[in-house]
This record gives sequence, structure tokens and C-alpha cells, in this order.
Amino acid sequence: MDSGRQQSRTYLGVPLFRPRVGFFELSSCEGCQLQLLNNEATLLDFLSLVEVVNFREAMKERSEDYEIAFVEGSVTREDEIERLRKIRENAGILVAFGSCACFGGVNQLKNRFSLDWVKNEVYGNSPIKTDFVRPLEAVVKVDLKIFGCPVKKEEVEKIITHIALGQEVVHHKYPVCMECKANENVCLFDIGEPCLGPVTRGGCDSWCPTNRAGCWGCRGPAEDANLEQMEKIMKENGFSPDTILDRIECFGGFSVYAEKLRKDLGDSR
Amino acid sequence: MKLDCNVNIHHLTRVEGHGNIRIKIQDGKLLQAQWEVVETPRFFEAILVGKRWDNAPWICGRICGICSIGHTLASIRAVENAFGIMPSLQTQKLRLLLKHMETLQSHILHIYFLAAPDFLSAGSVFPLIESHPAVVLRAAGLKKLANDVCDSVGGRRLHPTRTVVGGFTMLPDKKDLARFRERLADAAGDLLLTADLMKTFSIPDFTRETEFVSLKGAGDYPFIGGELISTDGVHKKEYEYRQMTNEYIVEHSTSKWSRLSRESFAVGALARVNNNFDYLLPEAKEVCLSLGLKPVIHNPYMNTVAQLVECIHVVKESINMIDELLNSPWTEPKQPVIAKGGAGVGAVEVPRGILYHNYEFDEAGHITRCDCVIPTSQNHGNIQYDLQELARKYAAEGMQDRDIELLAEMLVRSYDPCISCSVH
Amino acid sequence: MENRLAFNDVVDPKHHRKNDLGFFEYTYKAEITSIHRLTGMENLYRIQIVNPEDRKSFTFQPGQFLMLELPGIGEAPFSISSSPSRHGDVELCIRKAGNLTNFLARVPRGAKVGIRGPFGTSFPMEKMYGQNLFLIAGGLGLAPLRSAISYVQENRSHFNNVDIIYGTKEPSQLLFTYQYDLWTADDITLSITVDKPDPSWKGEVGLITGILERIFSERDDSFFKNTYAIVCGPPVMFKFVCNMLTQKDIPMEKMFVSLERRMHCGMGKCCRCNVGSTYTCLKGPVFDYWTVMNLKEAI
Amino acid sequence: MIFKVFAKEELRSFFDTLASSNKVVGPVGIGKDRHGDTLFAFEDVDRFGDLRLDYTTTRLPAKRFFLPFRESMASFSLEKGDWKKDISYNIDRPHIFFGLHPCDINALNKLDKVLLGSAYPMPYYAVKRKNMFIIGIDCTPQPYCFCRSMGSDTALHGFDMFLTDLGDRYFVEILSDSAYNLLKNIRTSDPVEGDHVHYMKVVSEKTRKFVTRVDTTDLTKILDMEFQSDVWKQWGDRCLGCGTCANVCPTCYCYNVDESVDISLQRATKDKMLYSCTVIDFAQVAGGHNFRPERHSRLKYRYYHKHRGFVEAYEESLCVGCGRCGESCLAGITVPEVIASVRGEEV
Ligand SMILES: Cc1cc2nc3c(=O)[nH]c(=O)nc-3n(C[C@H](O)[C@H](O)[C@H](O)COP(=O)(O)OP(=O)(O)OC[C@H]3O[C@@H](n4cnc5c(N)ncnc54)[C@H](O)[C@@H]3O)c2cc1C
Ligand code: SF4
Ligand code: SF4
Ligand code: SF4
Repeated sequence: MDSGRQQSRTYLGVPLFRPRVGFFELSSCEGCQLQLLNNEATLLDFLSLVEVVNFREAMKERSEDYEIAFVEGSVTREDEIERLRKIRENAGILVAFGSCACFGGVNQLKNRFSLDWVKNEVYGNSPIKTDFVRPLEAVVKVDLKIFGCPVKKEEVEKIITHIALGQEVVHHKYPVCMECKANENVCLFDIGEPCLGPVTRGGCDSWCPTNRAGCWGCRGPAEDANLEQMEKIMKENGFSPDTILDRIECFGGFSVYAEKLRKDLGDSR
Repeated sequence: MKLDCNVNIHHLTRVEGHGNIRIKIQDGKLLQAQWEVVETPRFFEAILVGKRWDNAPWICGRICGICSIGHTLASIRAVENAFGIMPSLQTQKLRLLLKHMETLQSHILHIYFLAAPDFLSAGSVFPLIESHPAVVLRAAGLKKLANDVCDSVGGRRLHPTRTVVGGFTMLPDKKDLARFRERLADAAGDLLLTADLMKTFSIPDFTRETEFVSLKGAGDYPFIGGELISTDGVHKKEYEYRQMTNEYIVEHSTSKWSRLSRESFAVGALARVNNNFDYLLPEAKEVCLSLGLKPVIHNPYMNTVAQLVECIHVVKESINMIDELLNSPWTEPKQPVIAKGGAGVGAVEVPRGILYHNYEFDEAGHITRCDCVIPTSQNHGNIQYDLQELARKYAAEGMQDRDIELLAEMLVRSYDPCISCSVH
Repeated sequence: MENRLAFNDVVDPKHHRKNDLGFFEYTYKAEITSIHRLTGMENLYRIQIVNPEDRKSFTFQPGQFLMLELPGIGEAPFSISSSPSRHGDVELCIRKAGNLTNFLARVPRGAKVGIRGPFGTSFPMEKMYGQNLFLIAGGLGLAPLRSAISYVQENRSHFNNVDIIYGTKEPSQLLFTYQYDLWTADDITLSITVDKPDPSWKGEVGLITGILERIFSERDDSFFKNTYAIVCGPPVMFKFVCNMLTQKDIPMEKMFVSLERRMHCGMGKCCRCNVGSTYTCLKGPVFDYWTVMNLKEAI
Repeated sequence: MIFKVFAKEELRSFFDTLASSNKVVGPVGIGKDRHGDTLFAFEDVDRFGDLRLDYTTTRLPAKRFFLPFRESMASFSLEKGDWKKDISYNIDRPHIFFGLHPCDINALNKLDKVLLGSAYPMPYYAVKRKNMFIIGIDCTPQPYCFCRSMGSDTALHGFDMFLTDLGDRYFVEILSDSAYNLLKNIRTSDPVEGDHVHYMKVVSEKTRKFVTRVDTTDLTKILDMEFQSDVWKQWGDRCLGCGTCANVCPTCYCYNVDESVDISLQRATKDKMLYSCTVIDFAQVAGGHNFRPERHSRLKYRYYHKHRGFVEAYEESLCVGCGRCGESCLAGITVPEVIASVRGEEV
């Protein structure tokens, strides 16, 4: 990754970048950004690696001169497309920050209905603007994705350190089960709970299973995810088809397979 | 005498979500003072339709990144009320502890990171790291403590994982709880220092008669469930929340608005302190009075002060609850859930005010209707009318645009609005 | 009665190298003393062990590799590309391929790196004394081969006829161009070919097998009775080359290839380098071709 | 070998003697599974009452105590372009393992071969292994156990003492001097002829209870012959590539190394994480080439390493037949079935 101005510090003699970064949000809960403010213990180190020039949730000053833009949230309305394009123009590197930005997040669950029905359900016949939910990459080029709902701060810190060092960011390819086993958890299937760990991309340190809650796939598919087998396993373990569907479609990471499942179910919900 | 004023703030900073402020005064006449919510709606109430009950807390927590715990708990309560589940005492305590720590972390975030820069003449907390290192460290420490407890009890500080219908998937480690108890005792000291700091803030002297709505205390300062009251004497049951909120749609806002006895009302820390002052723990009461907050107070800027008072209350009460938890053996974390048709409402006092979730289920436990009323959406109207009054008052006093702008910003911030949440 | 079990320290980690166990993570600190840009993708790094004692005791054989570590960035295996007679002061020819190698390309001269090793098997140079030699490399395969070439140069009288055959995709990818004259000066035949010539290219065009065919036609059959071959390069390449050599009745045991796999320890522990179930780091990277033929999934 | 017998109540005081001055690890119940059966795990134990010596098989092996899933190999402190590497083997006192089954003891013996015996012994393992005091205990065969087929149903060495339940007494084999000395804390007696008979009866009863068998005759050759067999593809279609089988295996030791720079840029760490050969990037190298891109090729490799390569190197297989991988595999891939199918038997 080649961006940012050099700073006086070096690592093993290699000059570091201290990129100017901006944080932006489209339709989202702003939780991923909040995760950054939740870095109490390392906030200062974090701030020495990057220069935050735009962060509406935390600061008043704003600058359009940034090299890296972290964009949270999904695109759900016309005006967001324009904002996003602007950000893309300004930023050298555009980061899709969190599952809403990467896949549409829970917001994309809206896409299973017609827009008219959705609007009517919430706003009655008052006029309101909204579109089908899309991830950032449906509108602009995305350079880097940070998965998770919410993003894991340790992972974000690692990525920021990588960026400062000029290293490429590589995601784990293995599924959540690897980390779940390393954490020595009881497998949720053993206690009769469903879990998408076997097909979901690791890197969250099996956040949910470690807390005895089955994975909902917020980080999207692991490389080479065997979804057909996952579906069989859910069935064999006695979980109803809608349990599988609910999880597969929750965050949008498995959208293609979710669509197939929905068709198979003949579900019109 | 200055007769014109023009304030135009696009995407107000240091608040959660997107809102604009527009004030226009010409020849001393207020043409416009508008609080405009432009946030994109995400249609959670529609999204949930057709989903099974267990999706509700998981998805609804994602309405808000700051008070995800509150949303999750309100959602769980609504489902449990619909299914007739009564949480065990242990579950109730753990939920309240979790709730308290969210309140602490959210209030501290607001007091120090969002509001304080205005009083210390900074644009954000970042320059304060150099100018006021001790203050920032204290804030970070308090926030970290609250977040650590949330991790331990709820599984995660944001979008909790252990909180489910019926109880918890897993219980915290008692050794951790004992350690948190010590840290909470230290935090009480930090909060007194915060009170000292707050005494140095010059809080704008502005009042407007307001109706305040909150849960009704019954023995305790209320946070989860119970009856609803207002300072204008309205008193309703939890399931009658609609008569308390009366949501309606306004043109310049993607969030709905609410009203009760008057054109608008307020919810939040100030409303709670105003309505339930008597139930505050003595330590909190004392600080409350020492900061000049003697109910009923109608100055919206005092909401930040009320938040600090609540911090003290929740820290004390958390210590007491941890002691109780440590002194009794753990029981089953979770009770079985049997879905059935019907409807349920969950009202929870989240940091920004009272929050309602309401679901209707078919026989199989699928959601057929969903309604969420968010504190900030209940406050929008009040913010709007405050803003009008503020503009009128200070313009009449001949204040500079820049100063009006700052006071307007501070006014909105004092409500600690959670805009994306209000639109949801 | 004392019922507390005594603690057995296998080796105090502070005193590495005391025995076998301490060797495991023993890291020599070394300095990058020069960086030479060979092509757009490859640099030649000269790396010297800092401690003079260690420098003396660090010996290796052509074909062996070491693990190079940049603290916090990563560690990876690299063949030693320099003459074994210069121990403790090695040259590595490294291509930018990923995390560590890209960072290394930005590290300045004088930077301190860690090295572990040397590891693995080597080309059995002494076995080849008195014989003809084919030294064949494709692409980056020249990196390990160069160590063998240096050995041959320094011990030229021990070898009979020596052919270096080298091929790359494009002329711009040729490595060590500045050394070709030195090699041929030692009565070594050098044939170079490229797949895709550019306008300035005057040499041969085509695959290495083409050159081999030409050479085969120039030698009579008795020549191959006393011939060894070292073949370094991608699997497809050494497969074709070795097959051609077998047609000239060179026994597969007299052909040596170097395999490349993922490696983390270099010591037969992490299992990442296994071919079939043979550790490349212990039994290899240098294998005779017969062994490779018998390894499942080697090629 | 020295044998003794002692009354069952003595075990408690033996435990207390050990636990008062040492760290004890043993099988405990950690909850119930969905069928209401107890789930077992190896954990630190302070009270004898927490021990469940009647345990079946723990879900995870005791690996964490000698081959942790995650372990720091070294840390670096960086200053002004230079650095210092600090290595720690991450253990500072012995652990007593109270109640390991023969399969898990044999697993350790197998690990010793690679991790202690080869050219480069691994100190991270060695120091933990050399500080294990192992009390073995006999087991009851479970439907999924095939240790007998793998020759791991009895442990001949690799423990300090081994207990067999004779009803009211324990029959104990004593292998180490320290075990002999520690046993002086309780009342033991020399076994009489009747004890020997009783012991042999218990053993033969156990042997009769094995139901699952794996035919390992000529397996190395058959695996080679069937390298291209279609059955691998079928198993590969089922495999999730989740890595669980290797993670729950008491003999799997493959790992990944990851270095990372701390956000302060003043420290860095080199960490090791147990890896699994069924995971997609196990054999992937820089530039993206993957030597085993398909799931079936990775699953196959797992069998090749365990049942062929290891046999070639050490004349025994790297599988003790504990059945854990099959029990934990959500796709239901079990060793007996895979091997039978490769042998061309109906499954
Ligand atoms: C015996 C041997 C000799 C080699 N000699 C040379 C040489 O002389 N010159 C040269 O440029 N390259 C050589 N390589 C390849 C070199 O090791 C890889 O290019 C290097 O590991 C890439 O590391 P990276 O961190 O830049 O790449 P990344 O893809 O980021 O790799 C991450 C980690 O994966 C492992 N890894 C990835 N690719 C390989 C690989 N091909 N081999 C082993 N481990 C890998 C390493 O541990 C590495 O740290 C050799 C490989 C082997 C096995
Ligand atoms: S709980 Fe989920 S992530 Fe963990 S092992 Fe089981 S399936 Fe995998
Ligand atoms: S376990 Fe699954 S749902 Fe939970 S954080 Fe990880 S990827 Fe997301
Ligand atoms: S065999 Fe089973 S446990 Fe192993 S990787 Fe495949 S699915 Fe996972």
C-alpha cells in the first residue's frame, strides 16, 4: 500500500507513513466507528500512527484532504451515492469499514421486500426516499475491506499498523471454527445451538461462539466455504430451514447462497 | 442592535448520526429555526417482519452502535413479555448491571468526548490529550471500565452476544466481577473529580418549560420496565406506550416526532432525574444538588449534568449488585423459551431516554408487526422548539452569529442525540 | 516429605545454542551490508553475521537454505546464493513476492535482520568430482544454483565438462548478468535462452529444453555416462528437463532438483512443507529425481 | 515394573498430597450436551471432588498444556533500528496429569518422536513434556474408539504411574522413581495372586467392549495405490475445511507462524498457532500458488501424513484411534469410514 506522507519515525530503517485519515458513514449504526473510540488503552498509539482529519462523530474540524477514507455503512439512498463518489475521489485508499459497507449488513434484509411495501410499513403514505441496499463496492471501487458487525478493534489496530508500515493487509482465509477450537470452546452444535462458524471467515477470534452464541456469519464467507454441507449439517441437527436462512441472510455476506435458499424454501416472506 | 442572523450547519459534528441546523433571522424576526434530520432510514420495523423471534434482539441491537445493549434488552423484554416469560432474579440483576455499564460508558463518552470540548474551547477531544491529559486519561479509564464490564457480562461491549431471550448464554466469571467491584469503587472517586470539572463549565442559562417523560420509579431509580409517567401528570402502563409517544411524521425529518400534553416533550437523563430524583442513591443526590440540579429543572443544557449524576448512581448501584451476585451461587443462566402468538412491549431507559420495542407474533413465533420508538425521536420536537426559543432569545439580545451557532450546537449536543438510531 | 516436583529446565532460553534444544529458535543477528538491484523484482542482499565467532562457525553447503527474519514482519526460507567458502557472509537473491519480501525491498543497507540455519540437504558436490555437470536453472532457480556454480568455479579442476543452461521468460528478468563473463572465463559453457525476446535480445529464444536438444546433438552418448545434473526451477520445467535427461540414460539418482514449499520452522515441525508426507525442509529441499518421482504430489 | 494395590479411598489423600504443592490437571465435567450426556475437558483441578475419573473422552485433548493452540515463540523489543529477541518457552513449573487414558499417553509418545526425537527437538514442547507427571487410568471403550486397531489401547510407557480400577481397589503400575516416592504418602500393598487374576479379568473385559475396528493391513501401500481414487473426492465434497479434526486431535502438531508489530511500534511478537492441513491455505505459498487447492486433496493429505508418511518414518501411525476427530467433525467424516472406503469396502 503506497500512500500517505512519510513521518520521522522508522521501523527497521524503513520510513513510516502517517496517513491522513477520514471516517465517514452512510446508513449504519455508527458502531464500527465507535469501536475506535473504544480503543481506550491504545488510542494514543493509534493517533500517533494516523492523523485523523475528519471524524464527524468525534470532532468538529473537517478536512477533505485525506489519503485513507474509512467508510462505514451501506448505500441506501440516492444522495449517499454522490457522497460516496466524492469520498472516493478524495481518497487514495477507500476502506469498506464493517459488514454494512462490505456486504450491506443487516440493512440489506430490507431487499427481500418491495420498496413500496417497506415504505408503507414504516411511514404509511408519507413520502420518503429509499433505495435497495447495496454494499460500497456496488457503487465505487473498494481497496480494502474490514469485516465484522461490529469490526474487532484488535483487528483494526493490526490493519492500521500494517498500513503505517506499508504492508499489505491479508485476511484470514480459514473459518471461525479454527479460532473457536483454539479458544477451547464447547462446539455449539454439541449443546444444540446452530452456528455458521464452519463457513464464516475467521479473524474475529470466534467472538460469538466464545460467548456461547452461534455465529451469524457477520464476516461473510471464508475462502472455499462449503455451504451445501453447512446446510445439510443444519438440517441433520434438527434446525428448521428458516433458522438456516435467518443466519445465512442476516448480514449479506452470503447473499448468493441466501437467495438460493430462499428460492428452495419457496419463501415469500 | 443586530437584527439579522444566519446559521447553517450541515451534518452537525460530535453527535451520532446526521442532522442539520438552520437558523434565519431577518430584521429581528425569526424566519426559521430548524432542526433537520436527514439520516437515511434503515427500516428495521419492516426488516423484522417475517423473522422468527430470536432474530429480534440480534438484529435490533444493530439499530444503534452506542446503545446497542439497551436496544437488545428492550427487544428481549418485548419478546419475553409477549411469551409470558419472567426473567429470574439473577438474570434481572445481570441485565441491570450490563445496562448500568452501558449508561456509564455512553454518558462518559458524551460528557468528555462530545460535550466537554465545547466548554474547554476545543474542536474535539484530540487536542485535549495534550492540553488536559489528566482529564482525557480519566475519561478513558472510566469508559474502559464500563466497557470491560460489558464485555464480561454481555460478551461484547457493542452488539452484545450473551444476552438472549430467557436470560444469558453464559455467565461472567466471579473472579472478574470481584475485580470490577474494586475498579468501580475507584471510579466513584473519578466521578467526583468529574463533578469538580463540571463545576468549572459555564453552562448556558436557558430555560423553556418542558414536559418530561420517563419510567416511573417504584422503590428504585427505574431502568428496565415499569410504568410510564410525565411531569404533566400523565401516567400509563408499559403496554400503553403509544399513548405516551403519539408518533407523527414531519416533512423535514426522516425521523418521526412525538408529543404528549404539549407540542413536545423531553426524555433522557434530565427527565429521569426530574421525575425520579427521590430514588437516586444518596451519593448521587448529593452531587446532584451540589451541581445546582434541583428538580424540576427546565434548562436542557443541564442534561449533561444529569448524566453525571446518573453515572454516580449506576456505579454505586452496580457495586451493590455485584456484592449480591458474589454472595449467592450461580443458578441456570437461561430458561427455556416457548414461542407463542401475541404481542409484547419492552420499555427500557437507555442513556438518551426511554426506549420502546413492540412486536406482534404469529403462533409459530414469527414477527408480524414491529414498532420501535427511540428516545431521540421523542426529543426531536423538543430540540426544535428549544432551538426556536434559543434563536429568538439570543438574537433579541443581539448575540453574534458565531455565538448563536455555538449555543445552538451545544443545545443539540446536550440532548446527546442518537440520530441514526432515531431514524432506524 | 517434599512432594513438590522439581522443575526440569531443558535449556535456559537465555543461553541458546547450548545444545540441540537451544538451537531451535537461535537467531543470528546479521547486517545487510549491501543491496544490489538485479531486476525490477529481485534484489541481491549481502548479509553478514554480526558476531565474528558465529560468522566463523556458520558454514553451509550449496543448495541449503536459511530462514531470514525481520522482527514483527515475518520469517521465510531463502536459498543461499553465494559461495560456501565464504561463511557467515552470505548472499541471498530475493524476489518480491509477499509480506516479508516486499518489506525487505524497502529496508536500507545497514538494517539488522535475523537468520536461522542453515537448513536442509545440499547438492552432493563431492560425489560429482571427475564428472560432467549440467547446471540448469529456470527463472529464480538460478539463486540456489549460483552457490553450486561458485563451488564449481572454486574447485574447477575437480569437474570435467560443465554446462550452465539458464532460461527466463524475458531478457529483463535475467539474473546476475554481470557474472556471466566470469563464469565462462572458468571454462564453463553458458547457454541462455528467453521465451519472449525484446528487440535488443541477440541470444537464443525458446525453452530450456530446446537448448538441451542442441547440446545433446553436439555430444556423443558416452558423454552422458559420466554426467550429473542439477536442475533448479519451477516443477513443470524440471519435469521436462529431467525427462529429457533420462532419455540419455542418465540415472535419476544423478539428477538433483530443489523443491519449494511453504515453510515456517525449517526443522521438520510445522509440517507446512510436506510433500505427500515428506518434509521438504529435512529431506530436501535438494532431492534426487528418483525420490521426487516417488513422492506423491511432488510435481 | 513395580506393581502395587491400594484401597480406593487412598486416592483422595494421594490427590491432596499432590495438589497441595503442585499444579494438577485432570478430567472434569463442563456441562451437558444436547443429549444430556456430560461433556468432559482437561482443566486445572484444586479439589478431588471435581475430578471425573469415570470420564469417557474429553472433546479436546490435553494439548493445551504441552502444545498450546496459541503460543508466543518470541518477542522483540525495538529501538533505534536495532532489536533484541527474547525467547520464552512459557512454562515455569511441572504439571501433574491426573487420569490420562492410554490413547492420550500414546499420543504423547508419538509426539515425542517428532518433537523430541528428530534432528531438531522443539524446546517449547520439550520443556513442558519433561515437566509432566502422568497418572494414567484405564478407560471404558466408547462406540467411536478404535484405539485397539491402532495398537494404542494400552500404554506401555510414557507415564509415571497407571491406575486400573479393580472395584474397591486400584491396581497401580509404577514407572518412575518420583511416582514410587510420592506413593509413600499413602497406604499401598504388594499385589497378591488374586489381584493379578482380577486385573487380567478387567483387561479382557475391556478388550471385549471394543466395537469399532480399522483394518490397517498394508494400509501404506493401499493409500499409495488409491491416491487418485474417487472416494477422496466424495469425502472432499463433504469436508468443510474447518480444521476441527486436526485441532481436536491429540497427535496433530502442525502450526502457523505469524509475526506482528505492536501498535506502539516498540514491540513485536512471533506467535505460533496450531494449524490444520484441511484449511485452505495450509500449503499456499507467496504469489498465490496452492499445492493443495481442493478440499479433497487436503483431506487426503491428512490421511497420508497420519497413516502413511508417519508409518514410513516411525513404523507406526500418527493416529491413536481416540475417535475425537470423527466425533467433532460436523460433516461426520470418521477415520474408520474413510479408511474402509479407501480399501474399497462398503461404508
Ligand atoms: C527452500 C526454499 C528456498 C527458497 N529460496 C528462495 C530464494 O532464494 N529467493 C526467493 O526469492 N525466494 C525463495 N523461496 C521462496 C520464498 O521463501 C518466498 O518467496 C517467501 O516465503 C515469501 O514470503 P513473504 O512473506 O514475502 O510472502 P507471503 O506470501 O506474505 O508469505 C507469508 C509466509 O508464508 C510462508 N511462505 C509463503 N510462500 C512461501 C514459499 N514459497 N516458500 C516457503 N514459505 C512460504 C512464509 O513463512 C511467509 O513468511 C524459497 C523457498 C523455499 C522453501
Ligand atoms: S461452535 Fe461454531 S465455530 Fe465453534 S467449532 Fe462449533 S461450529 Fe465451529
Ligand atoms: S462469530 Fe460470527 S457473527 Fe460473531 S463476530 Fe465472529 S463472524 Fe461475526
Ligand atoms: S474432516 Fe471434518 S473436522 Fe476435518 S476439516 Fe473436514 S469437516 Fe472439518
